[in-house]
Amino acid sequence: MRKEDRDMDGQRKSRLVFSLGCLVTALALMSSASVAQKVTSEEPAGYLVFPKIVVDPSGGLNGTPRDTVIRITNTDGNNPRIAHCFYVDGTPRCSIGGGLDGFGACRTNEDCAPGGICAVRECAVINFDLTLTPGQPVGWRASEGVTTTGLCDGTAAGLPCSSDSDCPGSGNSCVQLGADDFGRVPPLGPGIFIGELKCVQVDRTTNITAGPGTPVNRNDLIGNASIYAVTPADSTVDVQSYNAIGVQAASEDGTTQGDTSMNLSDSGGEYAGCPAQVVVNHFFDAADLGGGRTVQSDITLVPCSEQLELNTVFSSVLQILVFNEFEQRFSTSTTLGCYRESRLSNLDRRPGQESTSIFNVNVQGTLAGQTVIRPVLSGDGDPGNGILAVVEEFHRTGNQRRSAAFNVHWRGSKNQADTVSY
Amino acid sequence: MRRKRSGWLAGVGFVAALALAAASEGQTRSGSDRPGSILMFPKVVRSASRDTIVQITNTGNSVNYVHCFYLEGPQSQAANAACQAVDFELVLTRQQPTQWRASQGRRVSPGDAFGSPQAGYDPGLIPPLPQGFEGALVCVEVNSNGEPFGQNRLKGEATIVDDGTGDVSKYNAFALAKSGGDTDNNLNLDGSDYETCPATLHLNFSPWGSLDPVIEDFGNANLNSFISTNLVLLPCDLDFRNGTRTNGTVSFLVRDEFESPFSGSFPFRCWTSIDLGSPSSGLSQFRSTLLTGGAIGTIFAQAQLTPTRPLVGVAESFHTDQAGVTGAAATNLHTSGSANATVRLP
Amino acid sequence: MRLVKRSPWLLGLGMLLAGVVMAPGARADVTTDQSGSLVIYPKVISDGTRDTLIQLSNRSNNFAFVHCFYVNTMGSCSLSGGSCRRDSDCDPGETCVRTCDGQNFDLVLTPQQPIQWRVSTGRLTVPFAPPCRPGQTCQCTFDTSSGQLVCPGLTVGDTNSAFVPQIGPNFEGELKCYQVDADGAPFGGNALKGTATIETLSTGQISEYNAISVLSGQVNPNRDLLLNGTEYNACPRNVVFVAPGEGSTDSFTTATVSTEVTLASCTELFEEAVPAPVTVRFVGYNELELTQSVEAFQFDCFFNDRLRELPGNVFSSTQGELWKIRVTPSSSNVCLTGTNRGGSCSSDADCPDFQTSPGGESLGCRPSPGVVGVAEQFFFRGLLEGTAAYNLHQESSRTFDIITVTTP
Amino acid sequence: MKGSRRVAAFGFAALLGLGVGWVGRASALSTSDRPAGILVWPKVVVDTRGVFGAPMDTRIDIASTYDQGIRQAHCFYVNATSHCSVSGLACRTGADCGSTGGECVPSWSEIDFDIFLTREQPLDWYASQGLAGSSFPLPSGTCQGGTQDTRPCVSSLQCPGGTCSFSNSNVGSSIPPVPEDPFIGSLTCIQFTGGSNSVPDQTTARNRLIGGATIVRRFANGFPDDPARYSAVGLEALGNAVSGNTLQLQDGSGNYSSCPSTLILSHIFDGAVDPIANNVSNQYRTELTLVPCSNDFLTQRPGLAVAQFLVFNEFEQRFSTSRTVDCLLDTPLSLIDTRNPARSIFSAGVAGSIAGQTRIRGVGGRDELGSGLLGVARALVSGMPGGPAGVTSAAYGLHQQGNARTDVIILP
Repeated sequence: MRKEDRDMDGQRKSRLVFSLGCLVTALALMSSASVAQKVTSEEPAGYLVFPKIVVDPSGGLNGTPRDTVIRITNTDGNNPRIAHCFYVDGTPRCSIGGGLDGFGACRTNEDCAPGGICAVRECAVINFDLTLTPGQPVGWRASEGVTTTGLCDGTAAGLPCSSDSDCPGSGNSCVQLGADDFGRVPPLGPGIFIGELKCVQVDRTTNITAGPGTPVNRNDLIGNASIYAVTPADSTVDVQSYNAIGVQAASEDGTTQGDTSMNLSDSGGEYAGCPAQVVVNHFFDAADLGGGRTVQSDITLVPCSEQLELNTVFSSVLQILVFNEFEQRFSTSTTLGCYRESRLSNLDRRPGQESTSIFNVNVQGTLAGQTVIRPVLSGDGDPGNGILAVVEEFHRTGNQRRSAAFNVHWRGSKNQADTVSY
Repeated sequence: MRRKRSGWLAGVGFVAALALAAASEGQTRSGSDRPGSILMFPKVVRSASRDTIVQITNTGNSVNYVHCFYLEGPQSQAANAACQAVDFELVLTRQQPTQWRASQGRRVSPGDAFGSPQAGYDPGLIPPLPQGFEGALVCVEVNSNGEPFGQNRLKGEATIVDDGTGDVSKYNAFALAKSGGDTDNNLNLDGSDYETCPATLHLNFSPWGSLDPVIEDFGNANLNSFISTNLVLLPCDLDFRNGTRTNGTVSFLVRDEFESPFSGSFPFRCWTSIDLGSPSSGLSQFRSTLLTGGAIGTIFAQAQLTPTRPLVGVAESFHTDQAGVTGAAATNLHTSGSANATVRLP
Repeated sequence: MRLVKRSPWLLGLGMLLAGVVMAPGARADVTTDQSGSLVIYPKVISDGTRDTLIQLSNRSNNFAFVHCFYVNTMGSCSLSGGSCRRDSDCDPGETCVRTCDGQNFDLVLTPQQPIQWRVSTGRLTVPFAPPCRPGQTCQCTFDTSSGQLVCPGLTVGDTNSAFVPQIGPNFEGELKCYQVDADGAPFGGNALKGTATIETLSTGQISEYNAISVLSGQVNPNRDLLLNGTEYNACPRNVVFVAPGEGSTDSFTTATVSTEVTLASCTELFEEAVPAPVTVRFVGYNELELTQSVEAFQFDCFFNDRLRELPGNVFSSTQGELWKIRVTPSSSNVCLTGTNRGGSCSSDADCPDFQTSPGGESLGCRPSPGVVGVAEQFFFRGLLEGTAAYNLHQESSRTFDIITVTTP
Repeated sequence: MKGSRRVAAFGFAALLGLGVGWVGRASALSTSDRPAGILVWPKVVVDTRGVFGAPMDTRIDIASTYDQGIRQAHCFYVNATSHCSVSGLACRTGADCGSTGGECVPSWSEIDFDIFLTREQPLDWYASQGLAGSSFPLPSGTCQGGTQDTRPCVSSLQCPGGTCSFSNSNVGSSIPPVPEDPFIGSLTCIQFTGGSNSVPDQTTARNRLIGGATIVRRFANGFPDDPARYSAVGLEALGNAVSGNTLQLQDGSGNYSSCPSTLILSHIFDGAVDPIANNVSNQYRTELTLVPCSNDFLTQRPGLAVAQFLVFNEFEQRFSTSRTVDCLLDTPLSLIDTRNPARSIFSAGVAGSIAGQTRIRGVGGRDELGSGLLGVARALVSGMPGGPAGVTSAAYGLHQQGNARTDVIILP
């Protein structure tokens, strides 16, 4: 487009833009009049969400072994804190056949036995507790969890162990964590796991037979996750990291909430409300970033509302707007159940049809794009339709495949609560 | 051009009025996950192999004028070393995303081919960065006259690529929203003019030289894997008008999984890049016991950073196997508290 | 270490304890499907042919201090001294003498902690037994110096002492465990539940049953445990079980089926070291409504035998293919102690030299002790036996039983 | 901070004292000890052809403890056998359908029948065989009076001048074989008064049924057969007459005692080596069977509940998970939370110890129906020289706690 054409175009649009600008901005601002606490990827919070945890020690998904290192830290340097955590299994699994790992994990129906459907169907939840001493940072490999009681010293310093024999290398011994033992975490391997981790800051568990502790009005937890793809076969060491999404408790007075049902709302909720929109800046799939580097992005979407331990899966409709560098807009829609991990081009196209997707550079014509995802609100907030997300970029240069993860942006505050109960 | 845009500006004015009215109702604190009026990219590098791809997007439905500054890190370690700044302007139409490679900048070339690297409305002339550049990028929403003008519609990302290995790291720009107040060239980050900066930074990291548990298991390691962390800090106090640069000290408290606390401090300048725990850093509190003088015996640690003047920052970790193959990942730092600062525009 | 980490919130559990176990509509009989303050494992065997795995759990959110008694009912022949279960195991002219000696030990269970041990070896207390890990074998190790098993888990006690003592290969009897406070006095926590698995060493055949739980009310912290429906719930008036006729042929497997019934006395006189004299009546009803009975059957503290060993083999398959058998303790009184121990009586005067319990209860002329028990079926075919144990049903209750203990 | 922990630890001794005197006694719960008005056998399995391993059948016994006369048991078999979507064959999991049999699709159906028990009478039968009317021990009545006095009869027409008395016969009884083989399901029997207007028994003669089941596996010669016996779970009638066809399982005002709030299972973690054999090849695994207390036999809606599991190891650590129980759940513990037993929180490697205690609580449920659960466990030890399958087993009941829930059984 010539510059003159562009100016003319701008002139023709001016009146429309004026009114549209007023309207949209007014709406946006109405929704963005947010409270002090928020959904954040960088401030301590009382409720952490790690949208994407990947475990594939055998490389069944794409040939490269993958694992996720999870870090959680108690930022309160004076008091121990308890976190009650949930792994939610969002692995697509075959209705028929053993899939890629013998336990049904799959990418498409082709990974299943004839007639089998590959879908996220179980959303199984596993819970555990972390007891963090003041200021304690902890971490573990998702595939292995925490099944040991100490850490090696010497040349194996920091590797997990329960006894000296667990420590590789000669002369290394196992130093017991003792009072700093933060608990036992179930492993997600062997086999393939794709899912999320959610951790709630709870009170001291005064009734362990009644189940987990009750949420407390504190914001002391931060976390991040690093997803690895490592194989010496082709000298691959690929690491991507993102910050856990923190949903802050509205009050920080340290009191214990009334029950294990958490209300997420900017209008008097126990926690900050989930955003009205998720805004993602990305390169369009198959874009050439120069130097022979092509890129593709995956987005992972998880619901704000959860009925954990009730095996209840509810679905939300997501409206998606896509903008390119020509000020052109496209839209599509999709649904979200308990978990959705998808290449951008597969949000509107089936596998094999990516080149015709509105997320593909061959359709958009520019490298950079902006995508706005908005959940369609329904119901009374229990459950609500809020969403959280994280995005990964996969860069391919020749036969090298490297990746980076990054947090998305939030916009606005929806006038509907979300509820997390466990 | 500007006359032609007058219709737009009327809308923009109305929008801005609404924005300020809304902001006065209580805007969220600054951060890297919401649009704002000031964008800070603490880490922009261009070396022989590494380059940075910058993405900036106007998330609003009206045109957005942006005044940007490349801030080059000090060429010497002297405490009073200055940071050279180069500025340029962008014009982003409604909802327009844009991107450029730091090494190439971006030209105004309407005839770019469909799908080519510079296809799309050119936001303006963006200078390329020379090889060896290490510094930051700061962008501010302005109006067509170049005056600060808060729409809070800017968001940005930086992608650091290594064209030698193909590796990639990515982080979000730190955004501060306009809260209200005046429109002069002194941008007061005090909660009334613009949002404040964080008072404290939290870093989850692995000490310099610690083993990488995943590489040890999956990769080529044999207890020779190596994790290092590079921390880049940018002061919120930025004086582009007088070129005065901010110096100060960062106090830190490091804890490992055994709750062992280590404390100390280090200086920061107008732009600071530290390989935490490296021999050159002199910060053994960030070093693994695997190395001489190391203090931390665990792989997982956290550092609480409290500067004398507010900072924003980015951490980039490097994970290396015994053959030297390295994977990098960048993350935004966690923050808490608030502190006032000032950005002065020319 | 974990105790230290958890302890700050132990304080909060006190109020909880009451809340957990308080419940309306109290019953006063023993049970095999609820936790109690006294648990009875009526059948524990470690005789070189079979061994027993004991599981004991603390169902509460507090520490549970537990005092246990193994009661070895393996008798010895009056002259030769050889091991015996019945007179016929000894040479002609000899009798099998049972002493029902108690061997006691103490346990500490952390909140909600389940523990297990092998009876023959017991389990060693170690400062730290590493937890099992995925992909590795999860197994106890044998400590050659003590002859005990070392198993992953938290064992509270003196390091390298017996968490549970080893019993060896010459044991047949019962195990009784009751909850105590930190000072060793009986305590009504109703926190204990138990399960026992009897395993045939040669074939690995296992039988599993639930321990009998006796809930407590207002426990008097003395050395008398009164199973009177007030301090502790009372033992059953009758125990009832269904068993195929002895020697009947199972139609599905063609195996010959035999049933072993085990009865343990509810009354135990550990302090006096005197076996409780028990008299019961067996009444069987077959599928044809025909009735057979064994009257006034007597034994000391413990009975464990095949039905065919009952006088007259009255519950054999020739009499009926299926029997429902009711066992009822004698309604008459008996001298618990004294020179007339086991003799019928109408008053303490009929029990010369009778003793008095630590709590002052007369141990002279009292109603005959009640019983609890377990049954085990054996499917015999081709010289091999498959086994299945099961708990007995109960009818009503009786409030006369007493257990005298030796500590504190 | 650590110091403060130590200080706080001492508060515990005082705490024990606090508990004394507050201790209550057992509440009116379901029972596997006492005669009851409703008996539930949670697990009835039949596989006489050995499709899923060694041939297996379930020997069920029921007895009346009433010494005055006949008691009627109205019983319901619930068939919870799943079938492959393509082959139609019975299956336990998708693996049983292979790569061509399709999905393993759950199904539910119910058949009911009556048993008339004479005074104190025990009966037993194999589930695969049932018990035809003529096969009952007392298949006919007895003429009283008339020319045929004391002769067997099934009708007064056979007793000229007298009547045919059924006071000590099983006439009217018939137990069908389970509807398919292989089969898995449950059995529920409710004590009725009998007679011309038979209703759920809330008279003084209520709660007179006891029962049990022996799951028997047959091995080839040279190996011992493997019986595993458990007692049926009973729900005691409370003496409150039933109105309509809905049985209220609720303490106090209900018709029958409540189902427990919580079930407690003691178990050895899956994959743990048997401490007695202490041989690596001898590893434990436990099968858990859960059935909802509530059932709507009228509109053929099976009970539904979400079972929440709290798992404790010997280190006083806790995991938890949940699983839906729709009609019946029969599964190895280590397949409750995952398809991959190696990473299950019920596997010894993950749990970290040999012994475990699992608390199970039913929540959710269908409209009008409750979410109570009943169950039974079966421990298996592998690797024994016990047969081709190399497994021996033992069944046992679950413990329970609390009774604060309401369930219903709606009769046809």
